[in-house]
Amino acid sequence: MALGEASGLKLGQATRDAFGDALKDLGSEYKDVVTVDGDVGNSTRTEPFAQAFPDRAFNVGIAESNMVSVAGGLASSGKTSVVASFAAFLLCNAYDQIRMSVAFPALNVKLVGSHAGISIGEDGPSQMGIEDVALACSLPGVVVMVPCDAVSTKAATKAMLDHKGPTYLRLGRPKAPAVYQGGCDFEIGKAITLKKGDDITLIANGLMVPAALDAATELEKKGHSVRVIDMHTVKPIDEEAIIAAAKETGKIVVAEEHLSHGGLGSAVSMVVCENSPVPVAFVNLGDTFAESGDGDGLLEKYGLTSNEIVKAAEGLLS
Amino acid sequence: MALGEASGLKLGQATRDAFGDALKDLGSEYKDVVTVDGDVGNSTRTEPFAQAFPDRAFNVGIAESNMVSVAGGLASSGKTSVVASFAAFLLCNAYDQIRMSVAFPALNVKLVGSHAGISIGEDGPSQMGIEDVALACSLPGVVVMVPCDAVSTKAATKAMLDHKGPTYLRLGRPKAPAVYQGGCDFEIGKAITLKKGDDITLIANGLMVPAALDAATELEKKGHSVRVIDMHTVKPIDEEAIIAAAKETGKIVVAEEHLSHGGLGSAVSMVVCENSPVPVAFVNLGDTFAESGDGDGLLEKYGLTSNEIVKAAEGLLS
Amino acid sequence: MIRVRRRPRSVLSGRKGTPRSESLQIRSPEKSEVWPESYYGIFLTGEALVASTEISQLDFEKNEGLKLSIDELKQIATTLRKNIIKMTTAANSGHPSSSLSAVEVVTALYFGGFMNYDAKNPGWPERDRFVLSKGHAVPVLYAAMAEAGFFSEDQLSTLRKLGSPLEGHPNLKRLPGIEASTGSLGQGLSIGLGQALAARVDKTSSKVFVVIGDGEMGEGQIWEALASAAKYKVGNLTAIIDQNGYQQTGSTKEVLDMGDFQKKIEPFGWHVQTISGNSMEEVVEALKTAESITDRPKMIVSKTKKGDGILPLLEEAGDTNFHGKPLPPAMAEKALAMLS
Amino acid sequence: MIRVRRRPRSVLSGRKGTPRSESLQIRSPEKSEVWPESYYGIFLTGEALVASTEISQLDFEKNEGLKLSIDELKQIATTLRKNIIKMTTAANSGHPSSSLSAVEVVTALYFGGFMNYDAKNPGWPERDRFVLSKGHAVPVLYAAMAEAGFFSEDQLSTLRKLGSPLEGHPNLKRLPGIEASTGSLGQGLSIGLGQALAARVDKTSSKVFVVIGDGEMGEGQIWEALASAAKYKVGNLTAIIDQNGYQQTGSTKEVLDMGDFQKKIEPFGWHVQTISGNSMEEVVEALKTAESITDRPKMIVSKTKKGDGILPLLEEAGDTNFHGKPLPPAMAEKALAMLS
Ligand SMILES: Cc1ncc(C[n+]2csc(CCOP(=O)(O)OP(=O)(O)O)c2C)c(N)n1
Ligand SMILES: Cc1ncc(C[n+]2csc(CCOP(=O)(O)OP(=O)(O)O)c2C)c(N)n1
Ligand SMILES: [Mg+2]
Ligand SMILES: [Mg+2]
Repeated sequence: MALGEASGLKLGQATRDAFGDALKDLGSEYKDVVTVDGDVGNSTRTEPFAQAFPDRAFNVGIAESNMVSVAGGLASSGKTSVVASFAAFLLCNAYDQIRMSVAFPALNVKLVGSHAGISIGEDGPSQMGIEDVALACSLPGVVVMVPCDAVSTKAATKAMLDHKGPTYLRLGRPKAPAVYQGGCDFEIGKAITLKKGDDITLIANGLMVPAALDAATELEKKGHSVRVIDMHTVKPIDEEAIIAAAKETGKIVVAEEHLSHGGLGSAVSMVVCENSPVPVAFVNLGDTFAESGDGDGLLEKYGLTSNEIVKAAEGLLS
Repeated sequence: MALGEASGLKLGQATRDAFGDALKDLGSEYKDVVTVDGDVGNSTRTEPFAQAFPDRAFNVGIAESNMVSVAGGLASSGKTSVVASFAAFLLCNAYDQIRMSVAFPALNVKLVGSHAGISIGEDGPSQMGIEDVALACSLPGVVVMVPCDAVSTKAATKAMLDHKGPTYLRLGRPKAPAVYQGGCDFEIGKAITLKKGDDITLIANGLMVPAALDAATELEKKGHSVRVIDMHTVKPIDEEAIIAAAKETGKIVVAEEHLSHGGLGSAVSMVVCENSPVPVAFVNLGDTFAESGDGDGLLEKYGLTSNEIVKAAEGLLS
Repeated sequence: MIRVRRRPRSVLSGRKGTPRSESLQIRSPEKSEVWPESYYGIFLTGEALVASTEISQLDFEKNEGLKLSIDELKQIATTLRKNIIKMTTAANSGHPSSSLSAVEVVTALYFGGFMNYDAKNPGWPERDRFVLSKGHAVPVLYAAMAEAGFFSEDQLSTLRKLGSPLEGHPNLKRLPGIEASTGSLGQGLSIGLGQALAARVDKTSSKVFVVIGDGEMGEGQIWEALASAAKYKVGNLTAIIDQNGYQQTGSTKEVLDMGDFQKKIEPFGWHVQTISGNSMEEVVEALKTAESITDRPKMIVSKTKKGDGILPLLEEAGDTNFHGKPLPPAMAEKALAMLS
Repeated sequence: MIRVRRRPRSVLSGRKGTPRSESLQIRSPEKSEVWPESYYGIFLTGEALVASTEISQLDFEKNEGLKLSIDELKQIATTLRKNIIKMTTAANSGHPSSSLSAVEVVTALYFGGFMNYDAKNPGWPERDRFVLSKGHAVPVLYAAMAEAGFFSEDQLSTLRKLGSPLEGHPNLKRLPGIEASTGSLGQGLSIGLGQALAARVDKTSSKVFVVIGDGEMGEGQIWEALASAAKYKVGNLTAIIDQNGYQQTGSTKEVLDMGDFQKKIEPFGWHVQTISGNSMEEVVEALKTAESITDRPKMIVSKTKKGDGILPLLEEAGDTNFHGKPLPPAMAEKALAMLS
């Protein structure tokens, strides 16, 4: 069964497509915005912006380090730089440039990483951003956003341009189930409760949000009252929502399309331990690279499914 | 009062110096070892090895990306490559090279990062490795070690060469209090209990180990029974020791000279949440860059002291 | 059916290589919901994957084997081209055009007597190494490896399928004979330099060959490697730039025009030649010249066409870059016909 | 006491710059257990930090101010040299020798009429930018900034002390007038390119100057920036390589010999000049030539001596690189005498 199907969601745009549309649409109003690309604008979807505003779009070729520092230089001169590549190449290949040309001087650079997670499929591990959230969160002062669908991605794109300071926006390649049909009240650092419930809380972001909704549907059939939270911002994390979940439901499952270390699960754990210790279970990629294959097959093989969330929840509920 | 003084420790070698001596000493026995440097061998202390074994030492200049992939190439041809730079330049400036030329192919490359933490002092934030543990732990299959003193660093250096596969060894610049005077039974992934106790556990690594020992001395004066654990390996983490601490002492403080996100604290939290939820408090750099200044002054200003550990512990004990 | 395998000199003279510990595991192709049945047609029709050619088994014992004639090499090149198209169309993803431009270089290296390897003992320590820095072009490498006997030709149809070691980019952990895990552009020359230095430390005569994309030359790490390879005067390292004039988002002229590579690289202390890289004659000649230079690293700027062999079809499709997309089945059939 | 400050043209003609929001906060030097009292001697003896010179306040309103004569520039250079030595010795850490080699270039840029800036309004959007890519040489920049009036000369004694914005490497968040936070080598040229492109987008006439180390040229990112700056033909970008022949672990010849930079960089599409960079005459001449070229980026390969001005003392100490260490107090006293 496809992601989101059990909870009645239809496939919508890929988050990268939603970002691309939103960026282009916002381009005329946000006149300070410029884009800096590294020869993958047709993959990250900065291309529509670049076509609409050619004088404000730069493509430096396959040179991510230079790309990021150029974005920093533009920002230090007052521009809002949107710099996009595959999550893996942006965060991994230009990390020091992000650290020193963006985060340390706290410049107004908007990092955008597409092709996050293993759901990109056939291209395989070299192209998969599976550590990007850990890396982005390790940059002091950088806001880290992982929206789950098209509607929230568009809202996140606007929020990112409105925010003063460096941000990271994580995007996926495949079409994403449409979680927010009637619009999304997206606020940086403010989690969205998608379902109320008292027995257990499922905290997820990105593609694992529809998986969590499916899992909740399943668990509710079995008589459990399940809270589902879209934790679209990993940093700053919504401590209040986590503490409330811990206090009110006493059990938490965290699901993300990311390595175990340094992702959403670790951020939630620290808040829980510091404020209201309760059992937490994790659904993530663990500590491994994936492989080539079709996206759905990979999610299945590496345990990033609603089934795994159900199992983790039942482990806590039993 | 200097670090370790309250618990009667004397200043010993800096961990980078201990590494340098050990590497040179092991060089004749471990004939497959080669070093790859990026123009900072006199800082990381690979220099003595390079002088003793000039044919097995390469200095590629200021080019960390190339440095790491060259080390990967050497390892893919059967060498044990030791590749060293400042932690910040090694992990941040060559992250993608570590990911793809070392971790993904799981090659026998020994990453060594010196000048970790803010205790390096005057050179300031650009030279401080404050995110290196988070980054290293985000590499599937890579062992991450943070020894606290000269004796354990020498043992870690040998353990690293004996281990088949990629490892990261974190080293500091300043002289470190000698925690292990009579030798150290260092085993990768096996924490060392320095002090037994039942009321609370202090888990630390690196320079925060002597700080934790000082804190324990102080807390014991106030009548608390304190366990102190040297968690010299962050990955794989010693789950057993953490679970035992949680179960037996019910409260944990984690101290590290590193950002909050993705460090030892987050690794401990995940284990605690998953296995035995108890309150945990954290002593770390938080989410900020530091600044230039003298090392001791910086540790004080940024709250990396035994006092802060005592405060955190008392928060939990009260 | 061509089956070319060179037994390396050292094996003939009695030395024994150490086999790689992981054994090769290739699963049969799995079906998937994602692709229409038709995409499997090329493999499922029962048509032999590799057009059989007339080159006979070589006499390995005399070790004159791999110096195939130019004509024989050209036949192999055609076989590789066909397999590149078949496997990427079957996978419904991948980079055929990027693979096609490099066919002559890869063919000459593997079958023209320039590389010593043992397909049945890929871990032989004294082998020569081939590093495909532009890892997305790995279909050309898989096609050559199948041809050389590293694995059977049928396995090419598992490209990019779950479980197959023929991943979308080369993975040295899973496929013996792959010398570097690439896919993040820019790293291969440094890896090759490391391997060249290892041969120096070990006092073996191993040589290393690295293929780099012209768009990839934008990566600064390549220039770091150029400088340090010159420092170490690695005479056993040969790099080839596959200058096909395109990168992902357009022509290199539009995206990042690096102009004349020879002029840029010679001052770094390399021996540089510029050739027509889809001419087997010129490729073989250039590799011979490179072989004769042993006091410094060698670069061959190989001017090629992206999608060489099926260009009229790309023109017809209105995209002479055709980056990162497989030929649709009908187009693939036409391409195979064109190559026959 | 020299006080040189140029009021940029636009301010004179009525336009107003936007001041930076963070205000400059400099604490007085704090004592520390770590350094012996003697290290503070130079500042604590009450001796004026800057040897007073005879150049009078310039007539800003006529805006002819900063075209100082070569002799005046040389006097300033001497002042900067002295302050470099004083502040690093007082800090008991830092990179005096790396700073000294770049003195002429920095002096000419800030005081020779090549850069428009307003020390009292450092955030003025249309200012020219100076990026010190080899950030460890920041004492030369602090000395120049003090001289130009960005902050008072006494503050130089706070170098590297807790609380001081005069950090060990430039920090743009804390010290107005700093245009890039550097210290990890290799990034400054790209940052400068971004600033040059911003001027293009904004249609201002801002120019950008970047100083790079010769060891730093090993960083691939510089070569990425060279290629893309040529693509964008940024005629408002000038880079200077401070070719002082040394890097951290030895001479560039030993560590990474990049040979002739002009030969390497011209093929990238830059205008390149090679000069003697410790000759004020040659530096001023080269900057004038660069100023006249506006259709492509410009590089000045500036051959210098690491530690220029106090070389006999470095030779005496047996270390003509003297990388990353301050002069001990006695040696500093000798150096100051030598420069007077
Ligand atoms: C570090 C990195 N950045 C970006 C990409 C995405 N990418 C894959 S292929 C490609 C274009 C490569 O162009 P070129 O090197 O000329 O190879 P060609 O396909 O033309 O043979 C790009 C940008 C990548 N794989 N790695
Ligand atoms: C990315 C990075 N790698 C290493 C260092 C450490 N480091 C500081 S200065 C220096 C030598 C610089 O040499 P050069 O560029 O020639 O400058 P010079 O001191 O000679 O002026 C090195 C290796 C660094 N700061 N940044
Ligand atoms: Mg190309
Ligand atoms: Mg130098």
